[in-house]
Amino acid sequence: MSQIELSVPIVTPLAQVLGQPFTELPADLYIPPDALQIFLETFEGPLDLLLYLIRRQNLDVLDIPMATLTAQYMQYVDLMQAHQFELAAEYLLMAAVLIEIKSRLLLPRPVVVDEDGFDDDPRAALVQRLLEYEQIKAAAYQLDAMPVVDRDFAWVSVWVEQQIAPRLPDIEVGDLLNAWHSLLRRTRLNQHHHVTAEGITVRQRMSDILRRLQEGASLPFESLFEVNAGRLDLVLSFLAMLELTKEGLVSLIQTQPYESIFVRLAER
Amino acid sequence: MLTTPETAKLILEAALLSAVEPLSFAQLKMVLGEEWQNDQIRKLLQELQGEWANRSAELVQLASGWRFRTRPEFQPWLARLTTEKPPKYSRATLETLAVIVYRQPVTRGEIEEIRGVTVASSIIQTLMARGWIETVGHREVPGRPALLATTHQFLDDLNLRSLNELPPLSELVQVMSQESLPNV
Amino acid sequence: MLTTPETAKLILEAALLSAVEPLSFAQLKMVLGEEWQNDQIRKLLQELQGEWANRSAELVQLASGWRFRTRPEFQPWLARLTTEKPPKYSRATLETLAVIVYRQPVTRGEIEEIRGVTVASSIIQTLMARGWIETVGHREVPGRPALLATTHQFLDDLNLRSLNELPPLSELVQVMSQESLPNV
Repeated sequence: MSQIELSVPIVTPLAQVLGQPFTELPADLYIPPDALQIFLETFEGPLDLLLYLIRRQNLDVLDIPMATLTAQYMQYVDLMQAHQFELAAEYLLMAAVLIEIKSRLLLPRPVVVDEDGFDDDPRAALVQRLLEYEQIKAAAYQLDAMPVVDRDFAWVSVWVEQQIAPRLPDIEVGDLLNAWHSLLRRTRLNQHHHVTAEGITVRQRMSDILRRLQEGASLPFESLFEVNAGRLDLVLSFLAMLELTKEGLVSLIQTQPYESIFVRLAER
Repeated sequence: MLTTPETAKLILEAALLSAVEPLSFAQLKMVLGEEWQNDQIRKLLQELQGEWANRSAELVQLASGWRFRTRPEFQPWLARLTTEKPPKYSRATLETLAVIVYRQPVTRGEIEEIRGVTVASSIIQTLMARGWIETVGHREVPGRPALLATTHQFLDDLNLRSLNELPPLSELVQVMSQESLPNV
Repeated sequence: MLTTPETAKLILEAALLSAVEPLSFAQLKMVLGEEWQNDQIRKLLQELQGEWANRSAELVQLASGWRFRTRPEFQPWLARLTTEKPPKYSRATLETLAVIVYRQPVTRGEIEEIRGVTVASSIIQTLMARGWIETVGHREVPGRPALLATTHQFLDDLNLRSLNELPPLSELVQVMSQESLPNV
């Protein structure tokens, strides 16, 4: 153990001390493989082992008897070393740390109080780490005890009936206007297409009249007017009728003057 | 584990609510345990079905087993969650529709004249299948081309009472001349 | 579409029952439509929670939204349906997770410092694959080590709204009983 450099600061990454001194371990010690296996699964590293030793003997973490602890710790490390246990390197670093603390405690030291008013105890950093690690251990235990999805409960996921009809595009009035705009813009460039601004309602009425005429052969002229709908509506129907006649879509038939006028679809 | 029928029903409900596949009767029996008779399980399932009547989901028996599914009438709301964009009609379809709206009754040839391009049969078919346009007559010229017009359903689907509610063309032309309109 | 509060509640229920992810408040609002006020929606959610009390599932509020989950007491029965056992994490994995939970954002080196041992890559990979941790940045020191933090999914999977719901570390120091450890 004396090969370990004692000045290694506690907080440096452990890998830095994975030095050559530990590559050749004594091979003459025997540990039953199962025991080592249990050991491996039991402790999560040197801090865990230290905590175990401290707690097992009801030692005060804040006033660790370094000699006792170091001696016990070394017994375990010797066991591990014997089996060329991969984690031994980390355990060896801790051994170095413990020995360093122990030796510093042995040295006569002046009573130095640092800026925070704390006694400069060589054990302070180790104690800090042990307490922090203990908290994390408790947190891990706590996390494991919490209900976790799939282990302790399941998400509800109810099947949604597939929509039978495919989703159809929706349009808005704006889409229609835009289409018409772009159309007009194009047709303005081709002036020979005569697109006039015309009452859309007349066109709609024209469609309605055609729809009705499809049902019967010919209808009385008056029957195509909704008398109670108001004057505007009458004018609308009249204009639609004129336009239909002009476009040759309907024929107006009057057999004798002052007789009823009949409307029917135009025939050739 | 000893369970009351009430707890057993809750267990079945939990299993069915969380299952991603329909659960077969054998699976439901496995969940409850062998001490439950088929008759009892069937009774519990029927009771569950009854309890879920008029709720947001229903317990249905399918070929492969039992499962909860949301009621179809809520589908329109659930569909709002799907991130996929709703399909859109092509510009050609929209323009064809616009011509029919503003120039009805109109033949396909007349639409082509206004648009300056051929109108594909598929466009007319799409709009007819949607129930938005229909044939209201024929122009008595060679070939007797169909006269196309918009339907009541078109007005309903666009939430219009009548085409009146569309801005008159004269206004459109004015707006157009300002050249501020977006290109479709 | 005009809906009564009762229908709106059923719609919310249908959406939440069928969702494969927690639904955020914004999504729930989207489902119901803009005409529903936040207050009204919150009230409906509370009512739903109340109606589901003592049922097989419960409506819970998680980090990323609302979701139904089966009650833990029914899990022993539900577990009979799956042959695969949920993952049981080693102490090393749980401790690594605990460090990330309480010290995030944290580098692997810092985790190793606290635990006093090397953290195997497989542990980090396991937690990443579960979707519980992720890289949220890099510490600007040589090697630019990744800074690890927990995800929303971690909170969701543990049925938490935020990390605040976890007990503070200081309260956790409770001597772990190691009586069962073997003497080596």
